[in-house]
Amino acid sequence: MATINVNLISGRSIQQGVAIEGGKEKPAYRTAAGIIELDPSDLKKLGAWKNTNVKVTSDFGSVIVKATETSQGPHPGLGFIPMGPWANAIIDPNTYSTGMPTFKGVPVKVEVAINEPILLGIELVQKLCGVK
Amino acid sequence: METVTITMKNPPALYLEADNVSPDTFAGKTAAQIGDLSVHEGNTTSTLGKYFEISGNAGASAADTKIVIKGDVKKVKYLGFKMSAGEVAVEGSTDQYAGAWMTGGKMQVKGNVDAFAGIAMKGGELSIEGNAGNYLGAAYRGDWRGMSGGRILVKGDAGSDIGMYMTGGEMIINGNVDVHVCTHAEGGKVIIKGNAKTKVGGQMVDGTIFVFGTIDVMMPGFKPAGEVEMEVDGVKGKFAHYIGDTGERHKKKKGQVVYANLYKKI
Amino acid sequence: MTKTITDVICPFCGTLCDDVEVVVSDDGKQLLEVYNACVIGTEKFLHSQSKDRVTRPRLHQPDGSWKEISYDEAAEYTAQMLANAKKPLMFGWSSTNCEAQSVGNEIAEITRACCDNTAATCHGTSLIAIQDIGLPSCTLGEIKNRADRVIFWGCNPAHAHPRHMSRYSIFPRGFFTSKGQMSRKMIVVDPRVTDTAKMADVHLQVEQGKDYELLNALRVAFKGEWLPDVVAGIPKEKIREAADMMKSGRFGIIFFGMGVTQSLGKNHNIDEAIAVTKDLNEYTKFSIMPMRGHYNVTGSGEVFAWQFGFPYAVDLTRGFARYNPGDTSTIDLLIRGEVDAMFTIGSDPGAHFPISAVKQFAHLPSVCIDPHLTPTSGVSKLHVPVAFNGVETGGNCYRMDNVPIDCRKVVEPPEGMLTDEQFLIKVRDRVRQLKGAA
Amino acid sequence: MSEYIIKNGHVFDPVQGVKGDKADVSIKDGKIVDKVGSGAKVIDAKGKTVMAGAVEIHAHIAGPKVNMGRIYRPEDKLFTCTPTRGMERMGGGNSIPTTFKTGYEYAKMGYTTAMEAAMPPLFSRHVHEEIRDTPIIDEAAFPVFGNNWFVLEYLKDHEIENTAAYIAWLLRVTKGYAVKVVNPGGTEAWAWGLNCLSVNDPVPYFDITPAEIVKGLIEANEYLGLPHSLHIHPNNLGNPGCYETTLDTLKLAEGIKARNKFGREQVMHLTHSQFHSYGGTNWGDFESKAKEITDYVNKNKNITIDTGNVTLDETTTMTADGPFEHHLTGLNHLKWANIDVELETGSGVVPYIYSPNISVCAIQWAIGLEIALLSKDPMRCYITTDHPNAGPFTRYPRVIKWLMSTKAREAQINAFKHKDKVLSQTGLGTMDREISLYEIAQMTRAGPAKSLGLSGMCGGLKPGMDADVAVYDFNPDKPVVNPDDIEKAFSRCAHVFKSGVEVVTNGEIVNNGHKRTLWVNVKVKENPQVMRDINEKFLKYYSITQANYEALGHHFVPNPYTVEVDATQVQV
Repeated sequence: MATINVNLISGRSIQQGVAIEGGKEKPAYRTAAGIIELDPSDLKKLGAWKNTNVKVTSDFGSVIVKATETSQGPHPGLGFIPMGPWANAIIDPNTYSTGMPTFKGVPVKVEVAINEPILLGIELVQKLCGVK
Repeated sequence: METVTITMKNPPALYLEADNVSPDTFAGKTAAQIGDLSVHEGNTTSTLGKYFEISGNAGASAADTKIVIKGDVKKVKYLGFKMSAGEVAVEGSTDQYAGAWMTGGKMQVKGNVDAFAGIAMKGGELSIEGNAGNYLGAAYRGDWRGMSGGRILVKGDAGSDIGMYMTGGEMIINGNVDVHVCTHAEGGKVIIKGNAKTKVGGQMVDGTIFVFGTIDVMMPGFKPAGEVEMEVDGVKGKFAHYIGDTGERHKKKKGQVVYANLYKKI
Repeated sequence: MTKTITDVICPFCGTLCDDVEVVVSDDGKQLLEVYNACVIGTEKFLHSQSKDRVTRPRLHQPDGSWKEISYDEAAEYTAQMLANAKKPLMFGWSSTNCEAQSVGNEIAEITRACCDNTAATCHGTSLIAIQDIGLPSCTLGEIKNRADRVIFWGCNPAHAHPRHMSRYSIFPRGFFTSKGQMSRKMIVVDPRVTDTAKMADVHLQVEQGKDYELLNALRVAFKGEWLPDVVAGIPKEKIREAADMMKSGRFGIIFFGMGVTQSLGKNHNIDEAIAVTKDLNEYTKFSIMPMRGHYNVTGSGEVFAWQFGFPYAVDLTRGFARYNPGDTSTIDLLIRGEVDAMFTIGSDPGAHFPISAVKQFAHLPSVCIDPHLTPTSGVSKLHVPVAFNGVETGGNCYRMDNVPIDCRKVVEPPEGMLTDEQFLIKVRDRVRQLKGAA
Repeated sequence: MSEYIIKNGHVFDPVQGVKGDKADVSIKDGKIVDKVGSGAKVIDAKGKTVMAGAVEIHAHIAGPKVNMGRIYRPEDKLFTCTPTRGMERMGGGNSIPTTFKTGYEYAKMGYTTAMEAAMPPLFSRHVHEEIRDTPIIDEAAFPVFGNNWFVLEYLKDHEIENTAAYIAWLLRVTKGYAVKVVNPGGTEAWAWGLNCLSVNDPVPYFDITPAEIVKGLIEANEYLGLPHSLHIHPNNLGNPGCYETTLDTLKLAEGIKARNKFGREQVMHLTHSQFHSYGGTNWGDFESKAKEITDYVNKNKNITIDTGNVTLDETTTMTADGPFEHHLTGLNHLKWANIDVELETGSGVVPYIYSPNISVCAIQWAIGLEIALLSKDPMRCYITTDHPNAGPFTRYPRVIKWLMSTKAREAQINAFKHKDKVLSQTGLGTMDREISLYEIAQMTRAGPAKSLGLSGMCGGLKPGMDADVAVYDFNPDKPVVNPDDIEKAFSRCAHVFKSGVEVVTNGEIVNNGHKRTLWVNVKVKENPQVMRDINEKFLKYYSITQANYEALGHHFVPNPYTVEVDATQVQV
């Protein structure tokens, strides 16, 4: 299957805002923030339909999210995962001694992973931290 | 010159703040007295003797006191803090604030140093065999008076934000540097023999940068100003000359606008 | 019958809308309807009524289950943890009121802890830039009444501050801006074509991570100096055009957000943006304002500043305050493994920190004070649910332009639940005994 | 409340005319009394100086611009913080101390009451939170009125009654104490990047001149009969030649009599007059006009002033005079913060280094001292440093040393790099007046208390007044060998009492006291038109609702002290 390289940024979205206030243990949080918004041209290069599960990998980790078509585009070459456990599993923790991790501007590889499940928010963090 | 050797014997669980390890505080003390100097781990205070084996007495003054630091001091901060004379030699690598607020003397680190090494330096010489962290020779947060004198030599690479608000002194980096070199600098000289990434010389008012390797992205505020043949730190060569930062305010000296200079070796 | 409470403050984002109306049952126990708030604010008010709320503190058992304990036992556990730690970290404070923050500061001072708020992953770098170059700013009312140039740089208020444009920056009809949106030019600088960018007169689609270069180019354009052909993906003609549009206004404002604070360059991006604002004050009147995220992160910065002297990343381990982001800031403390206890209140580091930082505190003794179930409470040893701040308890909070507004209690919390201030007072009194403080 | 008797001290109390002779001061139930029982705790003040608690009339110690100064100057606290110790919370900041340190430092120097010099009404809750966290000293805050849209619109048509009704409403809503005016009209012009440099420059759009604003507010203040007079920071501060604007401003008070039942005699208080007494046309021929200003003030009895002494430190300037701070950052290129407040005011913060090697700073230092030495009536000229603008308040002992000792002044003049300029551009070199301890008590206790309308409560040791007493380890009988002894004695008190409670012993804090927030509650006739104007402006132009503007819960002012004023039966 094809893989593409995009520059990943993370940030707020109104759906993510509603979901965190609605309760992060609920599936709505995964629907809102367990996604990567890609430009239609990048989806075409990836050879994947919209809303398929993909594995996003950076130098710092990898995560399974749903690839969706961006509503905030066009932004070819740029991937957007709303701020949350999914994005923070792979963003660059380097703070350059300013205290601020690099949430935006992380080169990532995206590949299709149809059969792998997208975990719920709390479940994902507990699994990555080895806490039951 | 009297030599005091301290060897790590009891590594800290967290990080150790050893801001009393400098010729100035050791001067005139015996090994036992040095052992009683305070040292901090988190919010607990204990003595230098609890963490280090101490041998040899200090000289009468800071100038004739040499400190040799052996063992794993990778989790020890503030070595050579505010030293004004004498020598400090760190055999391995050390953590943040190496030679911070230094005003004189010589400090040599055989391994690497972490961030904020040589911060707000006024004089003396700090030489690092390995790599240096971010904010090398920069100013403390909020202070518009950065490094104003002294020399910093790094054999390896350096991090980001080196020489921020620099007003004087000299820095030579043999390896590569990360983003932001001499941001806001108003003087001083920085020689980078490796490659620089981006945001080199942003908001510079005065001062000079030499880059022997490549610069990924030039700042738009640096205007090309021809080429020049020069010898820099013993290396002859042709340099592309840029002046800037044209977005910043600049003083006039005898009618001439004074710019910062950026020379990139061709 | 029902009662309608007016002038209610929405406790979600830095816009701090204060014209929300809430309908509650007569006995004040049930919250029924919310008017005027955006969809996020409405969700926060309504979620306080959800039946599956956790209402008692609970200890995390090794097998993953939770054992319910009393508030007193929870206060004892928290006090012991903080008192025995060599370098405890007290993080968060951004979704709680200033009174609770003051009590928290007392605890931090007695236990000689490090304390930090969510500026560490939000506008911390803006504060560093402000410390280097200052902040020419104004209150939101000045923008409503006077601004005719509005620039959104690296922020997407349509999603993060939904009512910002209708209450302050674009649509309102102010004293000197009676034609509302028609009397304002809107510029958006963002690497994506966001919903905010779609409304803009000019959208500079800057290359991600090159804001510093573009801001520098603007300053060069103000002075009419030489420019390279393309800077950060924007042709120089468009840069000069944007520069002239800014200069020609009579009152301009730059709003900036996570786009510049979290990208490469970090504090320097904001440093240069403030320098752009300062330069523009030579030609016209310009201000700049950070789009603060949490509703009371500004308040936490203010309380830290007047009590300790620094706005965030405060290290009290020596008995007095020290500050240097990169050394005393939360992410570095966690990733370098400098702390041995984690206390979280009014924020969710589990979800919003890089995972390498979360892994560090997941195995330390940790307490999470939060009414919701969050990834932080999921990995913490003790979870202490408290009343919703701004819904079930009042208290002072600060808007993104530092204007203080007094939050209001609109509905009773579930039976027997404490507010965060009440719980912190229990912890403080116990810590005082443990440390023998006066 | 226990009883105390301070025995055999040299008492200086201008309220009773006591000039240093040995006397006992008795304290019971928080008040000064004639005598106490035998069980009273004896404080031996033999060979010591006893005065009332000092009153700070003008300092920026609480509020949004002060806190912006704290936030943006971490280097002001580097290596100089004091740790938590016993009763004292940690403290930090040289030019802008944290709130706890502010309370402790004032108390240790014998200050028991302080006035926050400028409160933007929209931020009153922030000011009160910081006042609440400043221990021991009683405090009050002055809301700013000189650029307020309501005031500009009412005074354009000289509607004194409406202005007075608005002032009454705002003082109640913000728990304020007096009418403060900063660069009248200029800060509103600064909202468009402009300024009003003279009293006759019209304000853009509102078309009213600073002269009309100042005159109107004086009349409104006297119409209400407030405890303090108008407190003014005139236009054109800090520019060479600004003394003419100052004189024009002072002339606006001519012919107006003070009308109040608090014993106040002045109708205008000119604050930090040093910054307003500059002559010359540029920084080259910059010279002192202290003589011209003090001559005018000595002749006109309905004016009081405070000095604003420069203390030759690195400090942070902060003022509601937005355009001046922008002008200042243009001069020294240091970091500039600015906060314009909707419909009300503005402010600016810029660090500044008063270096002894710069002739302008040395001349400013001399001007401040000249003003105090040339003032004939110490009851109308008070000592301040406009903290932190001309220097931190912790330098008061040094200012007192300079005023009391010509030797100290000469030593400083000789230390200047441009000594010649100080002698040519100012008259300080020719002055040999030495301020006495009694006059110091007038300039820091009785004078400010009287000007603030608090003469019944503080600033003196007359029985019935609050028991605020400061005991200094300074023997007035012994001749002063080294002037530095004066500074040392006034830096740390042997004993300080606040409302009858001993709060400082031998320079250490022993009790946090129970500080009060003073505010003025003015009852005026019903004024539906002003109420309608207020509702309309909140509906259309403010960014917060009127209910939230007025909301001031108990947790902001836990211990209020209300000064009641009845202005309902006033014949215009």
